[in-house]
Parts: sequence; C-alpha cells; structure tokens
Amino acid sequence: MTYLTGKNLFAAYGAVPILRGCSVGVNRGELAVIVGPNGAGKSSVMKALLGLLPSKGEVLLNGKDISALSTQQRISLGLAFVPQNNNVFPTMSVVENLEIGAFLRHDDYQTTLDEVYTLFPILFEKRRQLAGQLSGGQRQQVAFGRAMMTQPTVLLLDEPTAGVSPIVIDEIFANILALKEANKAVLMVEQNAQQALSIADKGFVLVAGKNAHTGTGKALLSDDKVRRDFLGG
Amino acid sequence: MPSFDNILNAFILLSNFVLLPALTYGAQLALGALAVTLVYSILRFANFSQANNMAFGTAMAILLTGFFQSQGWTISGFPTALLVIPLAIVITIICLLLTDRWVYRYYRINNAKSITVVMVSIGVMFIMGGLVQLIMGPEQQIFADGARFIWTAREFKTFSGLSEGLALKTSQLTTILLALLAVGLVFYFLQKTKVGKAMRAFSDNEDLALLSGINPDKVVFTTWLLVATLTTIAGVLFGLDKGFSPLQYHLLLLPVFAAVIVGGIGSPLGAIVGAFVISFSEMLLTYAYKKFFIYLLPTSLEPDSLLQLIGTEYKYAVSFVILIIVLLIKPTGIFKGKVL
Amino acid sequence: MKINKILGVTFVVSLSSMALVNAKSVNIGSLQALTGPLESLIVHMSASADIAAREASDSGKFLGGTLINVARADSRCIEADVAVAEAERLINGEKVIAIMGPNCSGATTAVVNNVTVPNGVVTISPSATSPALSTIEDRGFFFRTVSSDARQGQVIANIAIQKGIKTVALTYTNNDYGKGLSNTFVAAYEKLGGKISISAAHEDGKADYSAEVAALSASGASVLAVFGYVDQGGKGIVQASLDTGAFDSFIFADGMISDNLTKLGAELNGSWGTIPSNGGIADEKWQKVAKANGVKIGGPYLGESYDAMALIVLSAQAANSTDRMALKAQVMKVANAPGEKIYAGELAKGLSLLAQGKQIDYVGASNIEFNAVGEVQGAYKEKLIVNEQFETIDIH
Amino acid sequence: MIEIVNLSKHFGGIHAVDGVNLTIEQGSITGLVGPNGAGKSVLFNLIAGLYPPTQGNIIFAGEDISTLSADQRFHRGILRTFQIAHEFPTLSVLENLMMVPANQLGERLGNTWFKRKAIVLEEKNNQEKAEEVLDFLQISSLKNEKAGNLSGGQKKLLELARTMMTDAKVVLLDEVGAGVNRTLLKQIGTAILKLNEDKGYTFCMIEHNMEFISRLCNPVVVLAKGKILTVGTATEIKNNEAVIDVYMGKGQH
Amino acid sequence: MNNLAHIWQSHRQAISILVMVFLLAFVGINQSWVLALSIFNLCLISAIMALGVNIQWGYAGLFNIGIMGFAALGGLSVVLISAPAVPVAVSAGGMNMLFALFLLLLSIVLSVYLSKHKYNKGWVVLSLVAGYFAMRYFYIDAAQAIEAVNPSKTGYLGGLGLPVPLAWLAGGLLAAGAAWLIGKITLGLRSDYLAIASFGIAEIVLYIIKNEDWIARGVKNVTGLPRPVPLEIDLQQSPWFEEMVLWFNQSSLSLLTEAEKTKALSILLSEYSVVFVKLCYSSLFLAILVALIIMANLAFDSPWGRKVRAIRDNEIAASAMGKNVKRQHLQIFVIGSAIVGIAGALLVTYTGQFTPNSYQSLRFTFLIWVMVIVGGSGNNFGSVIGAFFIWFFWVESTPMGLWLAETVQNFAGTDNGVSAFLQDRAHFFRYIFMGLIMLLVLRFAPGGILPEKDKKL
Repeated sequence: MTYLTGKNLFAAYGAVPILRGCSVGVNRGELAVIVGPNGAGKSSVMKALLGLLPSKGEVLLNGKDISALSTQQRISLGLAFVPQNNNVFPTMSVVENLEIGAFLRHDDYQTTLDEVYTLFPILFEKRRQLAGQLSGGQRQQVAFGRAMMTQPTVLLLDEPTAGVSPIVIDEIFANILALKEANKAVLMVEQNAQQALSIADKGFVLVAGKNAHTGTGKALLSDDKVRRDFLGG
Repeated sequence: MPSFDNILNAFILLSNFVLLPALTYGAQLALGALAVTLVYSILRFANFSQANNMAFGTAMAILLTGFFQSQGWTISGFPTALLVIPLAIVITIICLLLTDRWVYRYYRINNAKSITVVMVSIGVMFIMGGLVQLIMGPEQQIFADGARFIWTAREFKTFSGLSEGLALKTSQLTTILLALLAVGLVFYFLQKTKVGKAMRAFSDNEDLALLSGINPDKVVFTTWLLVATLTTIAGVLFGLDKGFSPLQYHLLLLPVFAAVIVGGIGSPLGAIVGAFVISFSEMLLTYAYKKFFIYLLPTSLEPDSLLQLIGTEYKYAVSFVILIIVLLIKPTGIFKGKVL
Repeated sequence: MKINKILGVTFVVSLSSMALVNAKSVNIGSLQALTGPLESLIVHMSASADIAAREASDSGKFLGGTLINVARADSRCIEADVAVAEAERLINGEKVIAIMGPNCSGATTAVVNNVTVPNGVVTISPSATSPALSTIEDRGFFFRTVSSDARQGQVIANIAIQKGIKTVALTYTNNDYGKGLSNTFVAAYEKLGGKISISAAHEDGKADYSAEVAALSASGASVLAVFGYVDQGGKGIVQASLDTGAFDSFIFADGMISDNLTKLGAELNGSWGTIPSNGGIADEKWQKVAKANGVKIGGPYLGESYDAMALIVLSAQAANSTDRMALKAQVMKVANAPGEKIYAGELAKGLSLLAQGKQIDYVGASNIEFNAVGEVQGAYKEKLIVNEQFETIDIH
Repeated sequence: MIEIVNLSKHFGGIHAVDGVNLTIEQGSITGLVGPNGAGKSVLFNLIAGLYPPTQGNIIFAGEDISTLSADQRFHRGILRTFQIAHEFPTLSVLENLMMVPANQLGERLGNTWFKRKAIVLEEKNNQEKAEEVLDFLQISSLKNEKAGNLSGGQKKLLELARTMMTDAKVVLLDEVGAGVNRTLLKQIGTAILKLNEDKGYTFCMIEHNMEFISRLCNPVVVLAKGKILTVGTATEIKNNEAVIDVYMGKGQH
Repeated sequence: MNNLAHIWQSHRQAISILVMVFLLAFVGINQSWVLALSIFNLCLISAIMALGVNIQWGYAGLFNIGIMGFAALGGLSVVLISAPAVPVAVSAGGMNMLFALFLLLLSIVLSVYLSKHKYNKGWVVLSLVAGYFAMRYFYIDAAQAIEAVNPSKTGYLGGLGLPVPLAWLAGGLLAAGAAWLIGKITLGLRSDYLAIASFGIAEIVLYIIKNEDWIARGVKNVTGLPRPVPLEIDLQQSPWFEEMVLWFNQSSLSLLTEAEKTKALSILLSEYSVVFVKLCYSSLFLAILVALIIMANLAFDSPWGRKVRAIRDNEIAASAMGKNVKRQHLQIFVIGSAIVGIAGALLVTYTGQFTPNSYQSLRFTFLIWVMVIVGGSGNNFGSVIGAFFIWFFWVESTPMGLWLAETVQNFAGTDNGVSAFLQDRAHFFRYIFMGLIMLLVLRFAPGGILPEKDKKL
C-alpha cells in the first residue's frame, strides 16, 4: 500500500469515458511519473485524485479513504497540485499568489516564503508584479512556489516542464528531487518522458484510461515495447 | 482678464450645478456598480436584479425608519435612516443569501452557462420588483429627516460675499462620505485581508482557488455579504437624496450597468470610474454654459445662446452614446474587464 | 364560419340573460391606470370615484334599490394594448353599463377608438386632458370631467403676465400631457409678450434631475414653470432647484398641486399654480365628502373622478334603465342645466328627483357643465403657497 | 506553397511564436514537432487565420494572406484540424461533412425558399460525396450518429474526413494521431499518403508520434520556444543534439 | 403519474395547444368571447415578436435586449407610411429636413467606408460626429418650422398615406436597417457587452422618437391611424352585414316580437361588428405568423440552417471550415430584428395609435424574453406557445390578482387588514407571477415547454 493511492479509477467527460479502471500510487520520499499518449487520461488521473473530476474508485491517503472528501478537504490533508495551464492568479501580485498558497495555514509562513524565494530568486525580484505579466516559465515557478507554500506531503505536478527552457527544466527536476528527499510524495504527469522516467522511482504508462505498463523508471525506459510505442524511439 | 471674484463665481456656479451633484450621483451609482461588478467577477453573471435589490434594501430601511421614529429612537439633526442602515443591511443580507440558496446555487453547482444565470436574475428582478411594490405601494416616500442642509446657497452667499451660492445638503455630504468609506473599506478588504484575497483569487481562477484550499461556499457567502451591504447603502443614500419609489429604482438599472460596462465589467476600480464617467458626462454635456462664460468672458463677448452642447432631453441617451463609444474604442471597458 | 355561429348563439344567450336581469345589482367599470408611471396619483382618484358609487348604492334609491358594483380594471396608462383588453373585459366580461376612466390620454384614445365606440359604451374620463380628445370621433360616447389642456395653458399665461412675470424657464414631463400643455402655454405666453428662456422636457421616474435644473437655471430666468407630476419628475425638479438655490419661485400646473409638494419646505412660499375647479360651494361640499370618506385631498382630479362616476350613476337613473344606449342619451341632460343643482354628497337627492321624473343639473365636485363635445369648459383655481399650504386666491 | 516570413505572435509578455521563417513546399508533407508550449498550435492558428499575427507575413501561392480572415483563407484552400477535435456536436456525422463544401446554394437564405429543387439536388450530391468519404475511412456506420457522441479517436477521423470534403490545397493537421489506436493510426497515415499522392494535397502536421512522422513526413521542422530549432528529415532530426536536448530528452540514443 | 409524464413527453406540442385553447375558451365562456379574441390577437402579435427573438437567441446565441427599440421602429414606420401627410408642414420644413437627413446619411456612408478600409476607429467616430453637426445646422430650422404647424393636432410631417400592409413591410425594413447598423457596430462584442449595448441603443432610439416631434409628434402620440379592416360603426350600418347577422340568428330572432327584434338586432349588430373586425385582424395576423414560421422552418431545415447550427456549436471550427461567422450573425440579427419590427408595426396598427411612451423595457424587452425562455428557445413553435401563455397571463394577471385577493377576503373576512391590503395592491402580483413562472421554467424545464428538437437528417 502506497501513501497516496488511486485504485480502479473510472471517470468520463459526459458520455466519453476517459478513465477506465486505472490505478496509480506513490509513497513518501518517492517520485512517480505518469506518461502516455495525449488523451490517455494522464491529467484526468490527477483531477480524480484531487476530487476535481467526479470519478468512481478508491482514493486512499495514508491508508484512509478520502474519495468522499471535497477538493478543499483533500488539500487540507496535505495534497498540493500544480496545474499545467492557468496555474496562477493573473491579476494578483506574485507575493499574493504565494500567500494564497498558504491560505489554510495558520502558522507563520515566512520561512516557507523565504525557501520559495531561495529556490526561485526571480520570484523575489518580481514579487510586486502581477503574475499575469510574467512569462510562461516564470508563471510555472509561481505555481510551483504556491504549491510549496501549503507544506504538502503529496505534490501532484501536471507537466511541470512544459514550455520551460531546458536550463530551468534541469533545475525543476532538481527541485523535484529535493522535494522527494524532503520526504514528500511526488506524482507528476510528464510529456518529457525520457528525462522524467530517468529520474523517477516509479512510472505508469497509461493508454486509453488504463494502465498499459507499470514499473520502475529505469525498467520502463529499457523496455523496448514501451520505448517503441510511447517514447517515440 | 476676468477678475478673481468672477473666476471664483464661475467655479462656484459650476460646482453648485454640475460638480457637486455629479459627485453625489456618481457616488450613489458607484456603490451599485461595485455590487454588480463583484457579483460578476466572483459569481460570474450580470445581475439584472441589482436595482430592485437596492429598492428592497431601501424599503427595509424605510420601514425601520418609520418604526424608529414611532418609538422616538432618533437623534436630532441626524438622518434616522442612517441609524437603521445596519439593521436594513442584515435583512438584505438574509434576503440575498436566501435568494442564493433557493435560486442561484442550483445553477452554480450545475455549472450552468453564465447567460442562463443572467436569465434567472431577470426572473429574480421581476419578483423583487413586485415584492417591493407590494410592500411599499406605488407612492413616492420621503424618509429623510433631520437637517436638510449643512448650509444653503443663500447662507453661502452671505458668508462668502460672492454672487453665486454653493449649497451643501446633508444627504450630499453623507453620500460622499459614506460612499468614500464604503468603497475604501471594500478595497481594503479585497486587497489586505485574507478573505478578500481569497475572493480575488476565486475571481481570477476558480479551479486554482479550490486547489489552494479556498472554500467556495465561504467566498460566495462573503460576496453576498459585501454585495448586500453595498446595495443597501447605495439604495438608502440614493433614497435620502432623491426620495424612494419602486419604479424609479428599477430605472436605475441602466445607469448602473452603463457604469459597470464603461469601467470594464468585473473590475472594481472600473465600476467606480465608470460611475463617475457616466454622472459627469451627463452633467457636463447637458449643462448650459451661458452664465459660466458670462463670468469668464468680457462683456463684449457675452454669449447669446445657452451654450448647451446637447438638450437635457437627451441626458440619458448621452450616457449610452458614451457607453457605445467606449465599447467601440476599448471593447472591454476602460479598465480591461472580463469576458466569461 | 362555424366559430362565428357558436359565438352568435352565446350572444343571444347573453342578450336574453341581460333582458331578464332582475335589477338587483349592476356593474360599473372603473378603468384606472393602477400600475405604471401615474400609479401613485391613481390610488386616490380611484378611491374618490368609489365614494360616488358607494354613496348611490347605499342610498337604496338607485333604480329601485339596485346595488352598484365597481368592476376594477388596470389600464396601465402607457400600455394601450392592455388598456384595450381590459376595457373589453369590462364591457363583455363584466357587462358594465358604462366606464369611468381611463386616465391617460394615450390609453383613453385607444379605448375610445377600439372598444367603447364600437361597442356603444359610455366612457367618462376624469383626467385625460389632451386637446386632441376634443375632436376624437366618439359618436357621443366619450365625455371628460376635465377641460382640455388648451385652456389651462392660456390661464397660466394670463396669470403670469398679470403678475408681471416677463421671463420664465419651462420644464414639462415628457408625455402627451406635459408636452401638450407646454405647447399651449408657450403659444399663449409669447403672444402676451412673455419670453420663454428655455423649454426642457424631463423624463419621469429617473434618478437625478440636477442636469435639468442646471440647464434651466443657466438660462437666466428667475421663475420656473413646472408642468409635471408631483410624485414623479416634477418634484425631483423642484427639490433639486431648491437644493441648489437655482430657483425659489415656481409656477405649477395641475399635476403638481399636492400636499406632497408643500412638504418640501418654506422656500416654496409665494409660488403659485392652477388646478381645475371652480371652487366655491361645489368644492367646499366635495372637500367635506372626501374628508368623511377618508380620501386624502389636495391631489389633482379627485373631484373629477367622483363626478365621472356620479354622472354614470345619475344618467342610468335618468334613463331608468341599465341599457347602455339609453344611458348615453341622458348624460348631457343630467350634467347640464336646466334642473335642480346637485352637489357632491347629494346623490341620493338627485336620484330621487330623477326617479320622480324631474330634471337635475349635476354640479358635483367640480362644477360640471359639458360643452357640445362632452367636456367641461372648466375654470381654474389659482393657488398660492402660503405658510407651506396651498391656498386658493382666485378663480379664472 | 506557403511562405512564412518573420512571423511573430505575442500574448501579453509571452512570445508564443517568435520570428519564424518557414517555407512549406507544394506537395510536401511537413512535420512540425517540438515540446509542449513550443508554439506549434499557435503557428497553425496564425496560418489558418484564427489569430492575427503580431508581426510578419504569410504568403500563400504568391498572395499575402496575413490580413485575411479564417473563412477567407479556407476559400483559398487552407484547412485546419484541431488537436482537441472541434466537431459540431449537435450535428450528425453526415451533417458534419455536408456542411463543409463552400458556397453551397442552400446556404443562401433566399434560396431556401425559392430554389428548393436545386438545393435538393445539391444536397444529394453532397451526401453522396460525404458517404464516399465515410466509406473511405470505414466509418459509414456512424453516419447518423451525433458527432458529440463519438469517441476521441472517431472525432479525429471526422476531422480528417472533413478535410476530404473539399478541394483543399493545404491541410494543417494538429495531432491527428493523438488518442487514436494503432490500427486506426495506420489507416489515417495511409489516407494521408493517398490524398497527398492522388489529389496533390499539401500537408503540414503537428505530431508527437515519431514513428508516424518518420513514415510520412519530409521535411520535419522542430519548433522550440516559438523559434525554429532546425529543419531536416526525420532521421536527421532524431540524431540532432539540440533536438534531443529540448525535445526527445537525453538518454534516448 | 409516470404514464402522464410519458404522455406529456411524447405529445408536448398537442397538449400545450390544447391547454391554450382551453384557457382561451375559459375566458370566452366566463368573461367574454370578444375578450378571448382580443387576447388571441395580441398573443399572435407577441408570438411574432417572440419568434424574431428566438431566431436571434435560439439559433445564433445573440443576446439582444434592445427588442423594445426595434418594436418602436416598426411602430414608427406605420406612422411614416400609412398616416396621411401634413402638406403645410411638408412645405414648411420638408426640404430642409430632407437635406439634413441626406447629410446624416452621407456621414454614415463615409464612416462605414472608413471603417471598411481599416481606418482608425477614431476617424469613423469623427466623421459621424462631424456629419451630426452639419445635419444639425439645417435640421433645427426645419424641425421648428414643422413643429409650429398646428402643434396640438399635427406638428409633424405626417406619413405617405400608403396602404397599411406596406407599412408592415416597411416596419420590418426599418428595423432591419437599424439592426444592420447596430450589428455592424456591436456584433464584435462579447455577449454581456452586446446585451448592454443593444439595451442602450434601444433607449437612444426611443429618446429620438420621443423628442423629435417632427417625425411622429413625439410624446404627443399619433392617434387614429388607418386600419386595414373596416370600422365597426361602418359595418353596423352596411346592409350586407345586417343581412349576415340576421341570417346567423334567424332561429333565435324569429321568437321575438318586432319591437324586441329591432332592439336585439342593434345589440347583435354591435357585438357582431366587433367580433367581425377582430376576426379580420386575427386572420391577417395568423397568416403572417404562419408564413413566417413556414419560412423559418424551411430555412432551418436547409443547408443554411445546418450552417447556422454548426456556427452555434463551434464558432472557431465553423470559421476554419470557411463559414463567415460574423456575417452569419449579422444576417440573423437583422432578420430577427426585422420580424420584431413587423410585430411592432402590427401592434400599432391594431391599437390604431403610436404612443412612444408605451415602449418600456419591462413590457417590450423582458416580457418577450420570458416568452422565449418559457416557450423553449431554439424552437420556433415553442416561442409561439410561450408567447401565447405569457401574454395570456400578462393580461389576465389583474383579474387573477383580484381573484386571489377576493379568495383571501372570503377566507379571512373583509375587516381584516390583510385582505384590504391585498385588494389595494392586487395588481402588483403580476410581476411576481412572471418572475415565478420564469424561475420555475428555468429550474425544472430549462428547455422550456417545447424544447429544441433533436435535428435529424
């Protein structure tokens, strides 16, 4: 049993089934990656775990069934999510964006804020600017920072490197690894499958809403079938 | 070169007839427009029942005023309506929250299209309008008590020795002060408090707000709280200044909406700027500048005609022409508004 | 054609039932603009008319003890199409013997043209003052207990000139009443040598009248003529004028004469206005009746409303029938001399006289005397505000 | 066929497409690859006329079409499909196809009252053509189904089918293979090749599936951060260090 | 219950027609047949108006709340086309006014030219403003001259004195022209902005009609407009009509004595003439409504309709498939508004007078919207049914309110404060009724009484 588990998830957009019984899971101190072709339901898995998408199946956090809880309740239990698009509050300043991340916290979040600034110095520089005026990469960092502000135990990342320059990608992956080292459970959907799988502890290959392959990142990378079908090699 | 006195006279003349009334009217519109814009940006629909909600809040204030007066709970010289405003606000809050619970909530939960909710608000507009008429009857009601003037035009003339007077009404002063206070508090609330920031976050990006642990029900609740407060204050101030009749309030819908749209729907600052654009343009464009220029120009250049740009018959059309021109040049209003 | 036949049968049924009616109660229509821009004035007018109906009905002398039932309908003032439908309901549904109303000139024209003349039903309006109604093709079915605005404009102009007012600023409510009255006033006033410094319409029910007042004031006149409604824009104009100190001397037309206006304060002392009514004994008696029945006096068209209803009742009595045509033939005779004068509150006396076959001359609350086209050529009271009260000082 | 000159599109501070110069040869099948957010779809939208460019020109068959609207470009022969299928959900599959032909007689309001006969004839022809296309793609069984009820893959096919309803010159395919199963994908590939060879369509396609691209495309254009990284054959691209860096990721080869 | 629901689902159309017939018959029997006919006629006019709005909203998603303005323009055209001319006024200021209008037109054409050729929007506005002032120069004298001609009776230019049906057509054209202009300006805006802009423009149109007396006497109203059907009084005096009435009532009249017969005949004549005139109107209006519905349905079942539905489904894709979305929206906006204009013209002809003050947004905009929503947006027949039901309740709400008050009175006694209060304010229930109906429909039958049909090939 993993720390965060989604079991036998089913979901549909209207009449179109999008998840057809897939299962994912991640432990604390572990990085799991979900890969698969477009439309396979990668992002939907995340939404189902967060309760943003009505779904059937079990969602367990630390062994407790949270599938009946609202998104907000799940967040308060330590889940944090960084969406791919629309991931900032555009008419609010950077610092306000980060503060919203700490919305559920009642303690002093200044230390966490400093941590975020150390991680992304550009955010400190632009902390008074409106998030809507930042570039795509910078927004990604704001979103990332906002998620960190909740001091989550589980981080769900939806394509964190999309549209980010290669140098930042490496940095982001480094940060993700750092989070993992800090005993957080990290689950991410990644388009950049090669690189993601190479650092992942665990990988889930999704096809048409079902698990096609599951294994450690290394194992999946070296699986010829997986490579041929999904990694474009 | 006109004498200093004449310049002063011209300025006082303009202030008395244009600037001060426009400021007052603009402040009343601004509060209503702010309420519309809050509903739009957070609950995501154009609320057509706003004007009738204002009538409802005012009706409550009038009933309470009557009750207070009958009990002798008044302060001399001070409008009783202002004393009862907190109570009227509470009743309006309850009314709007019930409306939300019984009507709007269903559509929010079901993710209805914004336009459907607009239709729903038109339904609410009919009901609220009918209800207020049913309760209050059709007659105009004056409920302002206390002193009507801080100083009258005549007093001002005697005091200043100028030939033009500048009257200052109690209702004007309370309107401007109270509106300033209310708008200031709302902005402080939105900018500085945690809940206010949560509301702005919700308005910016609903999904992300949920993901930050913001409780949507609380945001909705707070929004209606604010909206009801602004609505009641706007309605009461307007009624103190100009008297109350249900039909008159219903007709406020257009200028309020015009203000919101001109400013940029969904932008709180825009709503306030829009309200003053509307009120000042109505006054400035239809004012007959003859007397004003008589003060400023030498006698030889004294104008014959009234120097009126547009007849007052077209006063209300003016605000719509401005509305349409603004939309053509900046299709989302002066302060870039939202499009849902 | 089948439907026509069915309809035909129903008519015969309704016809025979009407002939057989055992004269215990009749319906009289009261077609009032209960909702719409004038709704606040109408409440009192409608109540005044009800007094007359009640008075006659309670006397037990109307058509041998027939009771009068007032069938109410809402003419909505500005919704001519609904006014027409409501009139049809009264005539064909409620089977009224005649209609008191409607109020607004627009609705009145529509009802007279489309309903009451084709159906042959008498309509007596208490408040439709448009000059155009004098020449409407009414085939003798339309009367009004007010005079046309053509007259009032003249009267106001005369008084103003007598008082030595040479220049006025004019504002009128933007409807057929306001505009029609202002047209006649301007023509008469300018003919007498007066000068209109500015003439501006105001919309009723709007939020703010500062701009109108600003423009009016800038015209340089010191007297403002307000031809509007007291519960509507008219008062807004006056209030804004007082507030800004723009004017403190006003001329009011009939729609403005009301206690609600004098409430505005002592600044209005010295302003004056006109209201249709001959005053004198007719008015005194009416005031007593109104007070006894709890109707708030002071507003316009109250006595006129009473008279409109009373005339219908008396004409039916004179015809000794509830037949609509018979009633029509009697209106002029009842309203005009010769005969014994009947005032407000004396309907019982009038009814008995008529029952005895004697002639009456109904004077009523507002000195009714119809001219050839069925409208009063009424006089106007000049009212001056003294000590925050309207006082009658002259009759023109 | 299409010449893109110094084309840029900015959204606020974001340079989605940044000074792109590109020529799409007549009769070619050009592949467009790059990481998400590289600006591929934006570039398509600029060519199809759904966005006005911030700067730069698009020249089609010698004519500058930069200021033309989307429908005008359609009439010039430029067609675009969408990554997320843009079907007309309340129309049936057949109707989805029949609405495509340009300037139909029956689309003029007056004709619907006064030229009923001609319209019936025209409709018959369009229907025959649509049924042919459906047969070709082997989805005739779906013809009366509402497009909104189709699966993701079927919608993709419908997108392709629509492009076959008209005499297009250039077809812009946005991830036509995404969410489509392997058998169907092969079939789509064959159809594209056939259209290219038989009817002379020029294609430009955004695709992530390298196998699919290798099979169909030459040349392949790599886009990154709104700029063109490189252009070459599929094999060249796969071995290009820079491309591996930003797109395919390290450790692949 | 289930069974009933099933029957309702499968026979919505038939049942709703039946209910409507029943309601009208109820009025006919309990109140009067003339009233029922009169409600029927206004239902027909409302139905035409709702049809126009439904075409805009249901088929193109255009949120137009300027209906009132188009209805007023339709009404205005009745004055302009069918009223008799006022020769004195025409000679006093006609030429100057014509020139002023020509200048205005010129400036509009110029501004359209400028905007077509991608000039700055500022220039477009400037050319309009300049044209306005140039026009004003000639216009002021002309307007004064015209309005001075016998202001209490005429004071306007009058109309062309042409046959009434031409005026209806012109009503459609005038509204269409205005819609074209408005659409050109506002159709680029998003829905909420379009709504408010159309609301504002409708107000502007009305301010012009109200204050420019030379056009149609402004608020002084034009009354006694010509009608396409005979006058009741004339009918009562024509022998053929009398014969017809006699023929219809042969059996019942033969039972009466001569004296009774004469009297009965005169009453019958007046009743029959009223019914006859109403039936004439009914058939005219019904013919127009049916023709419009047939035309609309023909259009929507054709490739044109397919294109319209495709655009509504997905504007971007339709545009990528070569359909000009903006032009299509403009076309539908113009057609819908033209139909509203025709309805407005019919209404003015029916009441015989043009009263600008009667155009109020509650009655002419929001009420029509209630009809469309309640009837079923996207379904032409639905909007007709909606119009029938809502107009019926609008007219019958006063008697219903009174009835309600009376019921309370019977229940609680007359001395009760509540019943007196209700009696006084009964007529205000109408707004509450309307709002409730709208909310209930939107909640429990969001598609309306007759929801949009699933289109099949």
